Order: sequence, then structure tokens, then C-alpha cells
Amino acid sequence: MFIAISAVILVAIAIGLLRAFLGPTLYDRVLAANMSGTLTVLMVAVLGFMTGRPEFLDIALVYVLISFVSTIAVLRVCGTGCGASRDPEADSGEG
Amino acid sequence: MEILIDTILLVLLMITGFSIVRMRSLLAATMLTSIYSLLSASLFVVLDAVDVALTEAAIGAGISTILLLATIALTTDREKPPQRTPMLPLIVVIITGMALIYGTLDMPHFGNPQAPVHLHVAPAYLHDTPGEIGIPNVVTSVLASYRGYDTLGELAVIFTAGAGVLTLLGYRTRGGNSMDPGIRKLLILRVIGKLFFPLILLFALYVQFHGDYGPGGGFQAGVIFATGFILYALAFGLGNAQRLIPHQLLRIMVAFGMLLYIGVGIESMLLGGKFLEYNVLADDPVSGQHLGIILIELGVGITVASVMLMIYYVFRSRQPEGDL
Amino acid sequence: MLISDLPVLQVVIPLAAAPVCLLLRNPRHAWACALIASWLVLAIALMLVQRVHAVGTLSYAIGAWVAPWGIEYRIDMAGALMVLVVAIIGALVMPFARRSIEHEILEKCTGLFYTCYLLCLCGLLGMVVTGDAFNLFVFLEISSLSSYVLISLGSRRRALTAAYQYLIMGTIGATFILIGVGLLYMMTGTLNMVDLSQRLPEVANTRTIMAAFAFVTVGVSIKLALFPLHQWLPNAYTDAPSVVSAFIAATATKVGVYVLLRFFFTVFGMQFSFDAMHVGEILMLLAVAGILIASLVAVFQDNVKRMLAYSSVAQIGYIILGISMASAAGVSAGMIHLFNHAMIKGALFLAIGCIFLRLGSAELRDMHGLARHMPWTMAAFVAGGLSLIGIPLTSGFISKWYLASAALSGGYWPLVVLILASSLIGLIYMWRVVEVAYFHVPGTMMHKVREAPAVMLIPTWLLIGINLYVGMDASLITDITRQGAEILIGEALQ
Amino acid sequence: MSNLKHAFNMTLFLFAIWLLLSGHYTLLLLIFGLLSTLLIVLLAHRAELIDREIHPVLLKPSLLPYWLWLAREMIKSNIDVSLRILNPRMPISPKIFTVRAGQKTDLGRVTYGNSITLVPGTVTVDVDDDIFTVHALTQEAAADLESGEMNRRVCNVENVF
Amino acid sequence: METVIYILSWIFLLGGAIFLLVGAIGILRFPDFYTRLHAVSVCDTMGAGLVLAGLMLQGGFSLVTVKLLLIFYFMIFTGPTAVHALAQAALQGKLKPVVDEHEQQ
Amino acid sequence: MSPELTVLACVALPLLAPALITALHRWPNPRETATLLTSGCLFLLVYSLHDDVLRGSRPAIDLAEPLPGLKIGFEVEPLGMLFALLASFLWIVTSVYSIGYLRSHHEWRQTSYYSYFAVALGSAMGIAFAGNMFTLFVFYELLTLSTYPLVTHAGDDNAREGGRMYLGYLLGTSIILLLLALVWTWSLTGTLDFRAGGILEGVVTPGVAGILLVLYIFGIGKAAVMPFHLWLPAAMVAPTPVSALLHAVAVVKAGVFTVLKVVIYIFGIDFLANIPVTQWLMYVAAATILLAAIVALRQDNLKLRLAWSTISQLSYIVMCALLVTPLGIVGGGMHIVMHGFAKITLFFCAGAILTATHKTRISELNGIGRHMPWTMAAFTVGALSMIGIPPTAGFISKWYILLGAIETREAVAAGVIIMSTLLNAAYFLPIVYVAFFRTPNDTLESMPGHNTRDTDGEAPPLVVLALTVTAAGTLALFFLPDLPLDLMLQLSGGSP
Amino acid sequence: MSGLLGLYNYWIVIILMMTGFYAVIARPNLIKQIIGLFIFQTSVFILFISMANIEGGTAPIIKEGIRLYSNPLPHVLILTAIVVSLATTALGLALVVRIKEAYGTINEDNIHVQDEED
Repeated sequence: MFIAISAVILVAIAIGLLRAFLGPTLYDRVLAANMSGTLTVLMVAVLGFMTGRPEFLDIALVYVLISFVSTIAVLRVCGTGCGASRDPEADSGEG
Repeated sequence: MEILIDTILLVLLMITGFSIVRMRSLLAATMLTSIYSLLSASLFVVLDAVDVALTEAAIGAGISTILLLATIALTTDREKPPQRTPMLPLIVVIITGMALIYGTLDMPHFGNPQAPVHLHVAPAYLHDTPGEIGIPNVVTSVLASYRGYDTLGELAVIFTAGAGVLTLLGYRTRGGNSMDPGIRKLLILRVIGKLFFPLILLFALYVQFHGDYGPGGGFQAGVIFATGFILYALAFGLGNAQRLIPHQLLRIMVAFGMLLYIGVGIESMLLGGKFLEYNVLADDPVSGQHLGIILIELGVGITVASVMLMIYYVFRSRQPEGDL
Repeated sequence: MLISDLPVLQVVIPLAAAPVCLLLRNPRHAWACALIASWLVLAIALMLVQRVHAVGTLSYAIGAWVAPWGIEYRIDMAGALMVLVVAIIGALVMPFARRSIEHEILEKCTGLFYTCYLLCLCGLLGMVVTGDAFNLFVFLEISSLSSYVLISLGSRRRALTAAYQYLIMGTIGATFILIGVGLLYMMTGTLNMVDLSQRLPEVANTRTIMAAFAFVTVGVSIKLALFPLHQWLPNAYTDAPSVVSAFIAATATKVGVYVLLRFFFTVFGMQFSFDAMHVGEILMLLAVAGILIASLVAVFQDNVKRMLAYSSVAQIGYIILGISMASAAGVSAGMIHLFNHAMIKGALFLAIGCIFLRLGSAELRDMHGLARHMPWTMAAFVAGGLSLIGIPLTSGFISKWYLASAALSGGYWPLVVLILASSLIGLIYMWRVVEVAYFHVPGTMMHKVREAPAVMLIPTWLLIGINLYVGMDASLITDITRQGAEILIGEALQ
Repeated sequence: MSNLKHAFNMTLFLFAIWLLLSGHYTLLLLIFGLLSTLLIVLLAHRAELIDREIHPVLLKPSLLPYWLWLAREMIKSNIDVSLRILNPRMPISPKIFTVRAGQKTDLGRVTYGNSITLVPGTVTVDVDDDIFTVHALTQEAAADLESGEMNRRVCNVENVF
Repeated sequence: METVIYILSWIFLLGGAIFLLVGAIGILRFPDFYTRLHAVSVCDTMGAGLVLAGLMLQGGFSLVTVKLLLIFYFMIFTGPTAVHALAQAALQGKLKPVVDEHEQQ
Repeated sequence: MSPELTVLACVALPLLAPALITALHRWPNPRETATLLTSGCLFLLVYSLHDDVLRGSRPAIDLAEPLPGLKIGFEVEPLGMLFALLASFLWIVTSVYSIGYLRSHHEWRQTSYYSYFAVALGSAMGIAFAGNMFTLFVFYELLTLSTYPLVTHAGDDNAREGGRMYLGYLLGTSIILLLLALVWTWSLTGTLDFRAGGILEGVVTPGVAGILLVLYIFGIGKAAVMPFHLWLPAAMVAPTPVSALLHAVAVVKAGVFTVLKVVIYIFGIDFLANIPVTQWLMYVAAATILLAAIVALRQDNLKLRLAWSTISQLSYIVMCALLVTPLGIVGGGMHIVMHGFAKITLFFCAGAILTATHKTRISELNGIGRHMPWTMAAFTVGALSMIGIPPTAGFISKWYILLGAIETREAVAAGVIIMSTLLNAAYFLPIVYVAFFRTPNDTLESMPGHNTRDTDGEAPPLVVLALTVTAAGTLALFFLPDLPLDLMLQLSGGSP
Repeated sequence: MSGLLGLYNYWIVIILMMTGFYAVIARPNLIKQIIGLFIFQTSVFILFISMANIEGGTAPIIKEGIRLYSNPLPHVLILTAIVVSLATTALGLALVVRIKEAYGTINEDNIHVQDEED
């Protein structure tokens, strides 16, 4: 059962990834990354139960914090300067 | 059945990897790299490497993404299309890959319990750790005691990176209390940052001191600790963060952690043991080991946290004023 | 701390001095700290050589965990020689460094410079003495990372790209080594080199081990700048600060060669490396190509540091050539050249450092008539150059002599001719400098140029002195290398 | 004086979290826990982060009704949004508008803003003093928010702080 | 009782999984950045909440439950903050939201 | 002073002299005195050894042993004694000549000139007294390096070009071929000591010995056997005293001296006689004699003609050595001395002409004998000696060479000697002829900027003194050849 | 797991490694190279961790009732290697920043052009 749950979460991550590739703006990618982070947290939690070692939840906790900080960092560090209008992927499609 | 999850993760990694190479926006590539790192951390969890997963998540998705972003902010986001033909690199890569695949042909199969790795040195660690070191986390016992010297080297590497970045980029102090103009808009972030800053630090210290029992240890703790401060800097501006932990203090902490680690080694020599032989630190070898591990993990934690923070400061303080 | 702790002390001392240097605010104090550390290392290195000579191979189990479970330090004669090389250069460069660094590096970076320098020293020493394949990787990275920083401190902006290029290539190399070590571990379950060598024969004919061998070889070859993986080297040596060029040119690649030796002979065993993998033939080919091409390229360089850098690539070719013969004579010739070349290149780069201090340039066109104004420096340069060419009574002659006779006894005829012919190319590029410095009319800017200060000249001449001494009486060094080579090859035969 | 109280509260709260996280109640670890907590409080003090707006206030039992109400709202709108996502025609009508926040304190406003975001269908896009710019997925969601019930409830909550 | 909890936990887990999937589909299907934010909210709140609740029931009451609660607590705060920060940055970055013209009038 | 120490002093004295010379660089007269004193002392020291050597003792001293079998050590034996005597004596004369020459040309960098000169002589001493091939090789290289600054003394591009060629040929051949031969010999025998009867016999096959011999003969580039001879004309950019002493005596004679040493002490005459390659190499030497003489014939520049003549004459000695008979060896040894005296005289004269009239071309020398009778008389003596006409020294050495050739029934060698004698005559006698019997070419003398006063009369007295001494020596050696002959006979161990 | 199926795991990891490696050597953008390096190294870590895995094993934290643990040694090695990789990344990025300041570009091709002009 846990397997099934994890698999579903993985599929969700895959879809999130797809959004990250498609963009089209940087914000979409960051959003996708953020969602993948949340999903990963859940997956790790589920995996911990699956392998019978729920103490792995520490890892999930770390993930929550890290993915939050890095999302904030994208926005703060690159600021508004890295706005959508400048996303090269938007006009050229792919590299 | 874990193999299924393992496979899906690998495929996802592969897709991510390919698209990172193809992306021409560096920011997009960075975001994907962060995802890549998170995915591989998940893979580590699936493969039972919890300590590694913790570290990879804290580093790959956290600090190194932040550093990449800071660099992009200082340079450019746009990658020009390559002028060179990629034929030669492609050939090199294919040859290397073929060599590796050729090498795998005689490998023990994935997860095979009869593989040499599971028969020689490692079983001794698993078997002896409870008796010799007295802590449940074998990774920590190997890391801090059996191969404690590697960890000292690792610390030296991080120390080198800190000193190197400081040398390369120099250090500029930010004007004390100044907040950049956009900060007024960051009400939510500021309040949440204020609420979570102590929690992250607490969690970091928890990881620091529970490395013996669960995943974690000085290194992970240091990174998380630094991440807490980075959050603070993000929410309240770099100037405030630098006021909270001044650069000079960081410098001292960086050196202190290293010296603490080395000091434990030297102390054990002075007590008549070999370098890093914790057994001699206390009357009872096991408690000696325990003491030694706590001390060196502390050294690692202090140095790593301060180096990470220092690197962040250095990168960010390079940003033109008012753009923070 | 007893005499038995020496193997680890010599790595730990610079490692402990590095954070202390970081704390010291005054550049002078930092320098003094680094100086003391490096001289202590030299003293320990000398004691180590003496001890290895007296009692044979030393083994030190760090943390008292015995070999395959813990990390072991292992010093045999060859290792002791390498330690000595690194320690000598490290110690002699230090007194030289103060003036040169004051001149070339911003004052606020000075303390950090010494920190990185000590780390680099520590990394190199650690690589030499360690008996653990993974520990080797860690110390390799310490030395590499610190040398990237050191190189980037060069005064021109090209230093940055040079350091970056080195970083990329070096990291690829290190990662290759990591892959190789991983594959080895996968097939044997151990990381200790001696343990590895005992367990490898069982699995030697697997494809995994062959791949591991290939990756380790390529990885280390990048580090030691084996032609054609040398691209990082000329830029790095050219644009680094003088002291760094001297230190790294004299030690880093040499330690790389030593690591290669360790892997070929100790870990994989001679039979596997040379009979099964035919690495001897490949190395010989690359070495020959490297010697010829790099020497020829050196002839056309107008920057003396760059010229010396290309010459280094060629000289590494000589060392590798000796090793590729896979005979006791060849390996010992390679090791002799390893020692000699370290001393020669160290001296030459120090001399260039003196020139750079006064001229602010290492370009050939700025050196017209320099010998009048800096006679001692130029004399040192000429002496080093003669040694590099292999003029009799210099150490370079000894190593070329041994190389040539090893090639002769191995029946490699054309190699002998090549060795001699390429030293002629060496003559050509060294002579270009001599001609400009001695036989050209000084330029107008030259009259302000004075002789370099004594603190810089003395280390330079000490290295030259070692060269000349070895040239006059090589018995000490040949003794050590012969023992070292015999241990290496002997281990392979067991 | 009150600052000291807040610091004490914070210490207690953090130590409690430590105990919950730890699971190993040896003397050594308890001491470490205490030291860690004190260190963090010290740091927080230096950073001038210790005031009324610290964690414990969010956990006061008197806030429970609000949390439950919010949970109900969340479930409702979650189902609503999910159905819209799965609907092949995807019946959405995005809208961007502003609402005025009636709260006085920062924490109150943040609670309001985050509550808006937490309920799917509405996202706080910008905060400018008491003017919140909100993006809504549907007109209905926008209307819900504009009705001001949430604002009122959060204002009530604020008084509890 | 145990069976009830067991079954309940699986219902929660499955429901959570479904919501996660729906959220993911949403992020793919929605037409522009701002609408996608709502899909993420679905994941962050309902999906995560249900999965964690399911796990809590699985684990019984222990420190594990506390940790799961803690995770949930963290998520409840960080999730919307991140989403808000993103939206804010996008708005400042002059990313125009697609709005329903017809309804606006 | 014990003979061993004397040997050491002989090498060390000129090597240390530069220190004194440099110290005195501000005061020209004491500086030159230092040179003269050094050269004088050196000659006395060398001479003091000669008795011992004639009595059969072999003073030897070892200094260092860098590698097993590779020693830095000295040993005096007759051939070396002969070479040392020649070089040290001629150094005195050349020093005198140099003073006059350099001062009248107002040459720059005189201090370094004298210093390098002393070092070059020291190296020549080292070569002469070398106790083994390795030591010899060391000083051989040192000689090359120390003469480079002298060759490029003029400091212009032309000089540097010549210097590069000089260095390239000499170091190139010595490192690639000679060093290879050394390494090989050492790896075969484990030693490089000079031993009577050679060290290779019984160790190598004739085939290998043949290859080695080729390596040695061509590796010793200073012997200027074709095709490695071009450095010698190139080196003529040097000031005349340098050409005189170094490229007529010290350097080139060091080359052929080395050839002789190799033949005698490394291979051993008897062993060599059984190697077929020897004969082929002798033909190469013979060809060099003839070809170089023919080229000399076509040179208009006086110094170049002398240089080509030197190439030709050097191959005499190489040929002698390769005749591998005691008589040939004696002839070769004698020719070192005889040719040395004659050639230095000729160069001195060329320098004197240059100093006095600024003329370098033979076609400009019409009637010069009337202005410079002393110089041209000396020149005539030298020329006759080169041809081998009695009563000049050249006759004696040629006599022995011819005897050697006849003894071994080498018709080619004998023929070449006779042919080349004719050629010598063909390129030297015309000079004598135009100098004395042509009327001066007025158009040249009246060229603008030409200092006509200089053409009236001889070069500076010191110059004339030097060339007179050597010319006299050339004559005297015909009548009193005992000293060199005794030494050579002692070497070949018997009567001629 | 029988036959080659037991190895596909490694192969995917190798493909990952090569993806990163390709980015390092083929891309002219310096940041892209660093990212490539990061991917390359991370993939190597996955290789190590894969080899530590044991079928039916669990994380190497000793606990009552568990018999089979994964191999802790590669975990330790990779912990160290991750740190090394981070250090390299940090240093590389610092260099990139300096290069950008000195050259005004982080494109390798442009930098070479400028270097040649020097």
C-alpha cells in the first residue's frame, strides 16, 4: 500500500517536473520546485513508514525547512530583476 | 518493491539531468538542479542512506542552490548558445560512459548481499560499533571514529573553501540597520522568518546532538544552522544579519571549530594514545569514544556553520547596495 | 607525543597552523606562523627519512584503529623521499614568500594566503603518506582547492581563468579518481591500499577492475598534467604569484606522480598494471609525445614563466618515461628525476620570483641585459637552467643519465636518443633567456633595477645548492630511490 | 520586564520542542537541550526577535475555534478547486482584487494573509500595509473573501494574542 | 477499534494521494502562473494534511506523531508564505495575471 | 707542492682567475697584469709536471664521484701533458696579443673578455688532465659554454647568429651523440676511466663498438669532422685573438685531443684495428681534409680561409687516430702542436692586418708585405708550416703522419696527405704572393674615411711581438722537436 | 534480479554522470559548467550509495530486532564527498564572480577572445 502511495506521489512529482521544464516563466519553475519539495517531504515520510524506520522523519523536517528557505532565496536573491520578461526560455523555447 | 520507486526516481533524475543541460536560462537550470538534488536525496532515502540524504538535501537543495542564485545575481542569467561543435566532448563523454558500462558488466548485482562490499570491512563496523563506540548510528561511528581522520580532512576542505572564497571575494560590511526599500512589502516573510528562525536553529542543534542516534551530525547541523541565519538575512536584510553575527566572530568560529577537532586529536596523543584515539579521553574507552565524538562533531558543526554563513555573507555583500 | 607520532604530526602541524593563521590579523604574524609550521614539517620530514632508513616502512594507525578498518599512514622509502621533497620546498619557499607576497598580493589577503598555503602543504603531505585510497582523495581535494585559491591570487586577471580552468579539470580528475576508488571498493570491500593489493589478484581479471584502473589512471594523470591532459598547467603556472608557481610546480605534480606510482605498483601491482593493462606502452607513448611537443612549444614562449611551465610538462614526461619502463632502474630513474626536477623547478621559479619582484614582469622582452643588474639572481637562473638541460655536475645530469641508462638496459634505443635530443631543445629555450639577460644591451628602464633582497636569494641558492650537491654526489639520493623503487617493485612481486 | 517573560516563554516552548523531537532523555542530552535553547534565546534576543509575536501565542487553546473554522473552509475550497481542476472544461474565472485588512498587528495581518493563501482559490499576492492584493481562481472565491468573514474572525483572533 | 483506525488511516492516505495528484494535474493544466498557485495550495494543504494524518494514525500515538504534527505545522506556515512570496515577486516582476475579461466587466 | 696538487692547481688557477680579473675591472693595467700573471704561473705549473710525466709517473687525483663509475678526477699522461703545455704556453702569447689588439680596437667589455678567456683555458686544462671520460666531458661542455661569450663578443645580431650556430653544433653533437656514447659505454662497462688498452675490449661486439665509434667521432663536434664542421667558420665572428687561441688551438685541439684519447684509452688501438668501421670513418676524415681544403681555396675572407684550413687540418689528426697505429698516434699528437703554432701565427697575422689596415679580404692585400714586413714574414712561416715545407714544424708532423699511413698500407690516406699538401700550397701561397709581389691597390686606399696613416707600418708592438714569438716557435720546433716528440714516444711506448 | 537486469540501475546512474560530464566539457558558460560538475558528482554519489544497498536491508542505525543493515561505509565516504563537492562549487562560483568582474562575461569563448587580446 505504501508503495502505491509513494508511486502516486512520484507521479505527482513527475508532473511537477514537467511544469518545471515547460516554464514558461521562472516563477512557474520555482513554483514547481516548491511543490516538488512538498511532495518529496511527504514521500520521505511515507518511505520511513514503509521501511519501518519512522525516525527518518527528521529528514522530512529538514526538507520542509530547506525547500522553504531556498524558495525564498530564489525570490529574494534574484529579486525582481530576474523577472518573467527576461526569462530567455520564454522567447527561445529551449537551449 | 523498493526497486520500483528506485527506478522511477532514477528515470526522473535522468529527465531532469537532460533538461538541465538543455536549459539556456541559468536560473531555470538552477531550479532544476535544486530539484535534481532533492530527487537524489529521495533516492538516498530509498537506498537507506539517511545521513547522506539529509546532507544532500541540506546542501544540494539548500546552500548550493542559494550560492548558485547569488552568483547568477552577480553575473548573468543568460547562456549564449555554444559556438563550438559539441562533437569532441560528445565523443569523450561516450567513451567515458562506455568504459564505465563496460566496467559494470562484472559488478555484483544491485543489492546483492554476497557482494564483496558487504563481506569485508563493513560488517565489522556494524558488529563492533555497539561494543566499541556504544552508539546506534553506525554511520556516525564510522565517520567520527573509525574514519575520523577523513572527517578531519573533510573539515579542512570546507575550511579551505571558506578561506578561499574569503580570499577571492573579500568582505564588505553592510551599513548596520539599513533595510532595502522593498522590505516593507515583506511583512509576511518577516513575521514568518521571525517565528521560524529560532525553530530552525533549534532543529539544527537537535540534529547536532542526536547524530549518535539518528541521521545527522555536526555537518548537517552546521548547514541547517547556517540556513537559519540565511533565512534571517533574507527576511531582515544582510546588514542586520551581519550585526547579529559579525564577520570577525565568524572568522574566529571557523578557526575554533578546526582547532577543536585537531585539539581532540592532539589531546589524545598527549594522553598517550594515537592521534584521534578517543579511547584515552576518559577512563572507560566507550565513554571516551562518546566524548570524543561529541567534541569533534561540535567542532565540525561550528566550523561548517560559520563557513557556510561566511560564504553567504561574502557572496551577498558583493551585491550592489540597495539591491538586497 | 613520541617519535612514533611523527607520521601524523607532519600533516597535522600545518593543518593546525592554518586556522591559527586565519586568526592572526597581522600579515607578519601569519607569515611567522606559517614559517614555523613549515620548518617544523621539514624537521619532521628529515627525522622521518632517518627513521625509515633505520627501521624500514613505518605504519601509523590513526585513532588506533588497525588497517583495513581505520585509516593508516604508511611511509616507506619512496614516501619518505616525497615527504622530504615537499617539506624542503615548503620550508624554503616560506622565507622567500614574505617579500614576494608583500609585493604581489593585496595586504588584506596576505593572512589568507598563508592559510591556503599551509592547507596546500598539508594536503600534499597527506596524499603522500596516506595508505588509504579514500583518504587520498580527501587530501587531494584539500591540496587542490587551496591551490586553486593560491593560483587565483596572481596579479593579472588571467590568473582567475587559469585557476578556474584548473578547478574544472582538477575536479574532473578528482571525480574520476573517486569513481575508480569506488569501483575498487565495490569489488574488494576495502579501501586500504595494502589490503586492496592483497584482495585485488582474486578479481583482477574482471572488467570492473580494468575500468577502475582506467579511471584512476586518467584521474591522476590530470592531476600530474600528463600530456595531453596538461592544458591547465601552463596557464596556472604562468599567472600564479611567483611563490605559488614555485611551490606548486615543484610539489603538486610530483605528488601526483607519486600517487600514480602507488596505484600502479602497490595497489594494482606491477603485473596487472603493466602486463595485463599494458599501461607501460601507453604511458611511454604519451611521455614521449609530451616531452617532444611540450619542449617545442616551450621554445616559442615569450613569457619565461610560461616557458618553464611547458618545460614542466616535458619534464613530467621524463619522469613518466622512467616509470613506464617498469623496471627497477626505470622507476628509480623516474624517482630521481622527480626529486631533482622538484629542486630545479623550485629554484627556477624562485629566481623568476626575484626577477618579478624587481621587474614586475616575466616577459622575455623586459629582461634585456638583466644579468648586469641582478647578477646573483640570473646566476641562479642559469645554474638551474643548466641543471634542467642536464649539464654534467648538476642534478639534471644525474637523472638524465640514469634515465638514459635505464632505457638502454631496457633496450629502448630510440628513447635514449629522444632523452638526449630533447635536452637539447631544453637548451634552446633556456638559452633564449640567457642570451637576452646576458648578451643584450639593457633597456632604458633597467637602470632602476636592483638585485633581489637576500631573504629571497638565499632560498633560491639553497635549492641551487641542493642541485649542485646532487650533481656532485648523488649517492644519497640514488640510495634512497633505489630502495624506494625496490620496495615498490618488490611489493608488486610478492 | 515583559521582555523577560517572553524570553522565558520562548525558552520553555523551545525546550518543549526539543523534548518532543529528542526521544532520548539522558542527562547529557537534556543538558545539551537546555544549553541549545538558551543559546537560541540569546541569539533571538540579540536579533531583537523576542516580543509578543512568538510561537506560543499561535498555540493558545482559545484560538482553536478559528483553526477549526479555517480547516473547514480549507476542505470546502479544496474540494471545489479539485473538481475544477478535474473538470475537462476547467470552469475558472480568475480575478485580481484588493481587500482591506482590519488587523492592527503584524502577526494578525500575517495570519490573515496566510489564511487567505491557505484556502485554495485565493492567494495573497501583495501586502501593502493594510491593503492586500489577492488573486482568486473564481469569482465565487473572490466573493467569499470579500464578504469579510475571514477578516472578522482573524481580528477576533488578534485580540487573543 | 484498531481496524477502524487502520482503515481510516488508509482512507486518509489514499485521499491525500489523490489530492496531491489532483494538485499536480492542476499545476499542469492551469493556464497561467497565478492560477497554478491555487493548485499548489491544494497540494500543500489538503494533500499534505491528509497524508500526514494517515501516517499519524498508522504510527499510533508516540513521538512519531509529534514529529508528523511538527511537519504539518511547519508546512502550514511555510507553504503559504512561499506561495505568497512567489506571487508577490511575480507581480513585481511585471508578470501580468490572466483575468477573466468577461466577468470583470 | 706535490704533483697531485699541482694538477689541481693547473685546473683551478685559470678557473679562479676571473674573480681577480673582475675585481680589478676598474683598472685596466693591473687587470691585464693579472691575466698575464695567471697565464705565466699556469705555464710554469704545467711545465713543472712535465718532468714527472717524462719519467713515467702519472699524477692522479679524484675529487668526487656523483654516480658509481662516474668520477670527477684528473690524471696526467703524455698526450694531455702535451696539450696542456701547448695551450698554456700559447695563452701567454695570446694574452700579450690580446692586450694590443683589444686596446687598439677600443673593444668594450674587456673585463668579461679576459674572464671568459681564463675560464676557457681552465676548461682546456681540465680536458687535458681529465682522468676519465666523464671529467673530460664536463670540461668539454664547460669549454663550449665559456667560449660562447667570446664568440658573441661583438654583441650584434651577426655575432649572436654565429654564436647560436656555434653553441647549437657543439652542444648538440656532444649531448646527443657523445653523451649517448658515454651512457652506453658506462652501461656496458660500468666505468669511464681512461685505461691503457681501452675499456671496451672484450665487453662489446665489433658491431656495437663500430656504432660507438661513430657516435664518439661525430659526437666530438669540436674535431669538426664533416658534416659537423660548420660551426667553425661561423665562430669566426669572434675577435681575432679568440679565433687564434680558441679556434686554432684550445677548442679545436680539445676536440681532436678527445678523439685521440677515446681511440687510445677507451677503445684501445689494438681493439680498434679489428673494427671495420674504423676504416670507413677514416675515409670520412680524409674526405673532410680534401673538401675543406677545396672550400678554403674559394674563400676570399682571410679568417674564413684560415678557418676552413683548420677544418682540413683537424681531420689530419682524426685520420691519424683512425689509422690506429702508434706512428699515426705520434703523428697526430705532433700535429696538434705543430698545427697549433702555425695556425695561431696565421691568425695573429690576420688580426694584425685587420688592426693595421682594417682589411679582411685577401683580394685587398695587394702589396701589403711592403707595409708590414714583420707580419707578412711571420705569415709566410706559418703558411709554409701548414704546407709542410722544411724548415718549419709542419714538416715533422706530416712526416710522421705519412709514415703512419705507409705503415698501415693505407694508400688512400697517403694519397690524401699528398693531395692536401698541394691544396694547402694552392690556398696559402697566393696570399704570400700578393702580399709581397703585387703592387698596392690604390683605389682601395683612397676610399673615403679610410685612415691612410694606419696602412703605413705595422700593427701595435704587442701584437707584432706575439706573432713573432709564435712564428719563431714554428721554426724552432723544427729544429728542437724533442719535447713533444719525447712525450708522444712515451705514449706510444717505443721508438718511432 | 538476474542477468543484466541487476545492472540497469548502475547504467542509469552512468548516464546521469555522463550528462553532467557533458555539460562540464561542452558548455561554454561557466555557471553551466559548475552545474554540470555538480550533477556529475551527485551522480557519482548515487553510484556509491547504490553499491551500499543490500536487498532487504535497512538504514545502518542499530536497532533491536533488525538483522540486515545497509553498508555504512559508502555512506560515510559520500558524506565526505558531498562536502568536498560543496566546497568545490563554492570556490568555483567565487571564481566565476571574479571572472565576471574582470572580463565582463562568463562565456568561455568570449573570455578566450579577450585573453588573446591581452
